[in-house]
Amino acid sequence: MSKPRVAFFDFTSCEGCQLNKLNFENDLLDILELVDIVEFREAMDDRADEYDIAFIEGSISTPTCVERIHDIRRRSKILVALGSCAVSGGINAMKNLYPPEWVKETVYGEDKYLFPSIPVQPVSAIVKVDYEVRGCPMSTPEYLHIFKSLVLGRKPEIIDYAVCVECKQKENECVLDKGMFCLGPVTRAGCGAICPSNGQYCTGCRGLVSNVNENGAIEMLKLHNLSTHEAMKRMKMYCANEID
Amino acid sequence: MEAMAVESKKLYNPLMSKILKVDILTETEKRFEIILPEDQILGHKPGQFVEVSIFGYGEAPISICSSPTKTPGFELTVRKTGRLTDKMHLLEKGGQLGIRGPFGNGFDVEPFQKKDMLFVCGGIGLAPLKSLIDYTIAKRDDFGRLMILYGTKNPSEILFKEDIEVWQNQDDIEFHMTVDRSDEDWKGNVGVITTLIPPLKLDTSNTIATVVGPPIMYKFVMLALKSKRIPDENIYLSLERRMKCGVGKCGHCQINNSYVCQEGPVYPYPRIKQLEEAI
Amino acid sequence: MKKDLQIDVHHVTRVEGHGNIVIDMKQGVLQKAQLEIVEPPRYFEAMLKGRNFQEVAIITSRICGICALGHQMTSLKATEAALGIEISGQTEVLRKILIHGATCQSNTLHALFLATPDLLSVGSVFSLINTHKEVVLAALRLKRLANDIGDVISGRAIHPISCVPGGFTKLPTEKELTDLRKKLVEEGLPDVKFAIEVIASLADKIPDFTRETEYISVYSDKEYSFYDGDICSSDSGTTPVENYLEVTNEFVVPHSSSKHARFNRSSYFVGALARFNNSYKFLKPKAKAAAEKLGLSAPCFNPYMNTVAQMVEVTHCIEDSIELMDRLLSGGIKPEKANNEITQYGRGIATTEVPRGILFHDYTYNRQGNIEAANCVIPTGQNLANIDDDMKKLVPEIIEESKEDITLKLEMLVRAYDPCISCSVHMLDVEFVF
Amino acid sequence: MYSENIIKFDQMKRYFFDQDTSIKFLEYLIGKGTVIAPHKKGETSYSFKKVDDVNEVVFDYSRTIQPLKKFFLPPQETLLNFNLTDNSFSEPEVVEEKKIFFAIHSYEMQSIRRLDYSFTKGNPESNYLSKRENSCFIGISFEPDEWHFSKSVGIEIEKLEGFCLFFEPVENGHLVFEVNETGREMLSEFGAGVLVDTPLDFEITDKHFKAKIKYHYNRLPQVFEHVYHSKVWDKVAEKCVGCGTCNLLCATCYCFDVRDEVDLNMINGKRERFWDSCMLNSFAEVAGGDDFRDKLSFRTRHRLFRKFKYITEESGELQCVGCGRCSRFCPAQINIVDIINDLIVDYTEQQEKQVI
Ligand SMILES: Cc1cc2nc3c(=O)[nH]c(=O)nc-3n(C[C@H](O)[C@H](O)[C@H](O)COP(=O)(O)OP(=O)(O)OC[C@H]3O[C@@H](n4cnc5c(N)ncnc54)[C@H](O)[C@@H]3O)c2cc1C
Ligand code: SF4
Ligand code: SF4
Ligand code: SF4
Repeated sequence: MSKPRVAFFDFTSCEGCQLNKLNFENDLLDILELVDIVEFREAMDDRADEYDIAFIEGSISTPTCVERIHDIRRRSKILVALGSCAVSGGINAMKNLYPPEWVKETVYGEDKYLFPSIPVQPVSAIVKVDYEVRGCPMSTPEYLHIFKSLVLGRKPEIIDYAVCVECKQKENECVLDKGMFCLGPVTRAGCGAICPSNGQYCTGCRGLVSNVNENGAIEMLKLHNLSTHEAMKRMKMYCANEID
Repeated sequence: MEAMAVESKKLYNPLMSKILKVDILTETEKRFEIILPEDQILGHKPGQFVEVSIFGYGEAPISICSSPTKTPGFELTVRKTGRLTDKMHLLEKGGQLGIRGPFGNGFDVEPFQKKDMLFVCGGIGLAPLKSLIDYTIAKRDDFGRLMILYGTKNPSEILFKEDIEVWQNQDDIEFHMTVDRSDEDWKGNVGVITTLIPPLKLDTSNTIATVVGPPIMYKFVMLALKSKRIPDENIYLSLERRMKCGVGKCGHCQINNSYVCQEGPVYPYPRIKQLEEAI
Repeated sequence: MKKDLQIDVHHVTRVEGHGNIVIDMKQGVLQKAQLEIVEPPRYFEAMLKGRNFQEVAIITSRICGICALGHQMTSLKATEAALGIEISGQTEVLRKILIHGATCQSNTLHALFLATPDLLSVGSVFSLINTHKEVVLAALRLKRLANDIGDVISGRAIHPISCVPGGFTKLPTEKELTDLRKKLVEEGLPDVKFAIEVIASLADKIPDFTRETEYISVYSDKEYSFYDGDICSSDSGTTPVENYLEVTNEFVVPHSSSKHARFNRSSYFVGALARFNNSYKFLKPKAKAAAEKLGLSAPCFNPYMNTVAQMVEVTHCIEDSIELMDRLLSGGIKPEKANNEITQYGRGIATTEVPRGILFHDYTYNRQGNIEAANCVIPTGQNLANIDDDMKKLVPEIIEESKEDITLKLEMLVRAYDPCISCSVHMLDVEFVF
Repeated sequence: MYSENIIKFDQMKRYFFDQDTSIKFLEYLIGKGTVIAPHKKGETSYSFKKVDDVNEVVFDYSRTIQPLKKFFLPPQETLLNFNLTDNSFSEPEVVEEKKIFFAIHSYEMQSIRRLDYSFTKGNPESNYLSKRENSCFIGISFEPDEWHFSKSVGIEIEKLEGFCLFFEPVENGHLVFEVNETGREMLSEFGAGVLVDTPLDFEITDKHFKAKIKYHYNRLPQVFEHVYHSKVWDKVAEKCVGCGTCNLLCATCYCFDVRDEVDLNMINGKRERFWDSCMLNSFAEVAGGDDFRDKLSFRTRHRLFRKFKYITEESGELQCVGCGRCSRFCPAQINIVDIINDLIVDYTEQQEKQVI
């Protein structure tokens, strides 16, 4: 059996997810045994035409991005969105929250010139996405799980429960008990509750679980000392495209 | 500790079993004939299921579709729908599957003796019922009439075509089928399965009805059977739920106070009526 | 010979972010030599507006995955300065170790994974796995170790978690620090020594090119400073951080979605080589020895040597981290909570040396602790004018070489600066099309 | 009920341990096996943990985050190790060791007895039962906080069933009661000193429970007969965000999920089980996407019915032991006692209507 041909592409993002892959120091060599990496701009010069698996990092924010992603989709058998930017628009999508007039005012300097920009969108808004690795940065265990599943030729397990589940499985002290608030109860798990495990509140970088009780979530955040306005703002940090 | 006095069992170790034969039934369904190690006999009742697994791909409950009278192997009919079943469809003769079971409560055939048997099967629901159908055919003299009603979405989804041909040509079996949507070659009935019930002439008090199909089918079939005045206690249904263990522990299959893997999957209708979450 | 030359490297590889090199020479006259930044704009300053001080560093760390820690540190310092939040001595030491970790990680990644393939004439580090496995393994170990520092102290190397205004949400245990220290001594120092020997053996592959320019870095008179200090120029001495705008003088050029900067000359250099030139005397002994081995002495005017200076810094950072850890461990880790007491509001400006050079964050907060205005000046942006100036001097010098060689040298030049393009487009002045 | 216990206590042999003796006793226990006891975790929380340093053991604690079940049904447990090349598998080895659980509250002890029932009836499960072997429990009494309500479900602070010894705090130390033969042997081997016959004038009766269920626990199954369609479920569902915390930390919840994970070498792998929760999406979803409990109101109802009716019908015991974890740790501050009391109001109203 020939090894799957794998490529990595980056769109609008901080490239932290790409970097995260270079951070699998212990596993990198094993990974290279399993697949042929045929394109990875951040780490190598080679380019290829067709891919078994294309990993996409970053959100779509310019007309050029739109053309490029269509082109990559045409040439890829399986397309995986990596990280919050690609999955939901991520932090970049916060831009969509502000009225265009206001953004113009803030961003315009005295030297204006044209650089076409469109509202920030997730990859799935433009092309079909087969699988998603959420998180900002993408979660390493989840990435490895999806990666191994694809090499095995099976569907990965898609998690649709709250970060609290992993947090409780780890027996962390809940950050709510330290007088903080937390988005873990409504955020999709898969990160191993890494933020609460480090004493920090969950910022919701992995997006909301499905069928979320939005009003309940706001009421919950209010119980933990956020105003309605602030609660909405916090929930939209990573979910600008998911919540109205 | 008094609790420790019981002898405990290793419940999750599968028996690595061999695939003897694979038949392609439709685009999405295959039938597997399987034999346990050292030709052990599974010893199931019609309507029971096994937990099938492939390491790395997971485990799922699958109904046994062959009659207990057929030994030493047994048969499973599997729809390609996810992790495990996709991989199963890639396996061939000689391949290995992990088997645990048989599990659940199947059909108790004792009370069915000499009764008229009405089988109502929707889609892949024919698979679990086939173990009972085959059993009644194998023991034909113990039963009254055998009536099989079978409905699928369209002609390409029809399972067990060879068996159906036999059933259709046999005088002592009444077989009727229908499809929701026909295609050019289809010459039979068109319409949902409930349309097959009203024309039947039944000796209602002496008829046992067994129903297996997708969740939405149950409500309508039950109404149709009601209008035929079949007593509730003569109706049996088989239910499907998510299952992770098959032995009454994981909690996934629970419907109100009933574990499908223990009390079910086959339930007499009066019991179903007590279970609000059932259908 | 009057030569015509057109070079257009679309999306330079092995750099972070998207940039193109464009060279246009007609009749021996250089019309254009520039690095075009084509990374899409991201509007971070706009997104920060109205955000609570607890969230700001979480957002700014997402400006760049590679410099995440540097952005976070600078951001925290600016927030603390604006809101009058005090931090403990322990917090400061931990932050310094974190910055060392981030510098090791980024410098190793750049020098060994992205730049070394050029010296060995291959296209990527993956090709080295078969030919130079021990180098790759040592590099991987070094990177792992650098990341371990981030994981242990801040919860995660990329987009750190536990550093917040006023301190940490979780402190490393003494055992974790002791283990880490042991690894730095037993693995870190030998591995970096080995890596330096490898690079020293390839030194002749480093292009010989010099152009003296202005070198700007953070400077303190106590140490080779990353965490804090004044702005220091090799031309004009130190300037207080508050006056950073007088130094950076950002201006817009048409070919770049990132602003350029200039101070005393048409351009200036920031990054490892600038730090090395300005603060050489504070390097730890092993780092000085490494510099000597690598043939690097201050001041050095060859931009290609930036990569070499990075490896010297890796040595320094490991040495200094060990010392800092000893300091922490001798007194024991004090269990302390992050101090989130706001005592004032208004403007706060901070600077930190991140791997690619000097970074500024400048915030104005309102009474509620929400941001009213924000500005970030990023090292790669500050280097862009200098890269263009280097290319203008370099191209005529090598014009007789083949187009492939010229392209390679130009790419190597750009890579030597280790540009971080996604950072640099943090604030683009663009027309907004909805 | 309380008087009964006092009699029991009165008849039991008892010793006085000052703090030093208790610490020495813990050291003695460490020589006998693995000792597990409450420790401080984080700023305000507690956790059961193997004792490495006897001075870190906390005698006076409200409740741990995870219940005792984690030792017999771990949050993540390998069921099988397998090999993909030859389809072989093996079970992970269970370490045979004596486990002594120290400073255990009565509701916690009772939760283990409930789990024993669930893992024994029908198909006795070796994974649970083998870990459960060789364990003994030393109880301690506690001061109820605003979330404990074990008394309301019939478990008093001094319920002794399951313990071998019981510690009752008194001035400057503890009275240690010899509950059964195992306990007696321990004390005599340790050299507990002289028996005391301190009269039981310590506050053994009715420590004050702030949280109370309005009805006697014997009536609760009856209430649950009538509240399946109560509007209380919808009311709870407005606040609940479905995070699953209540189930995961429940002392008697034991539902699990099973997943296969392969190592990066693509040869070895594990079949593992994880704590799961019926409050979560996809818990009851079947192939094709149908979900038979798709609403949070249905899920909450199922959660409570399992505690107060379904299993109780068979085992005769309420499954809720009143530890208060689900309420204490619910991020939406949903309180199970409030739910039950609301159901009781609903039930009473129904009954009244019927009378009219
Ligand atoms: C008692 C009992 C008897 C059963 N008998 C049989 C039987 O005889 N034959 C049979 O075939 N099945 C039978 N099933 C059903 C079978 O157990 C499930 O279909 C099982 O989930 C298959 O496991 P899997 O790992 O292949 O699927 P999984 O990977 O677990 O996938 C299952 C879930 O994912 C969804 N899914 C999978 N693929 C896709 C996709 N491409 N797009 C969208 N959603 C998708 C499915 O709808 C389903 O919800 C029975 C179930 C029970 C409870
Ligand atoms: S810290 Fe957050 S994620 Fe963890 S249990 Fe508490 S609310 Fe849930
Ligand atoms: S805990 Fe929350 S913010 Fe942190 S990684 Fe997980 S989903 Fe993201
Ligand atoms: S812990 Fe609270 S919010 Fe979470 S599922 Fe349970 S009741 Fe709902």
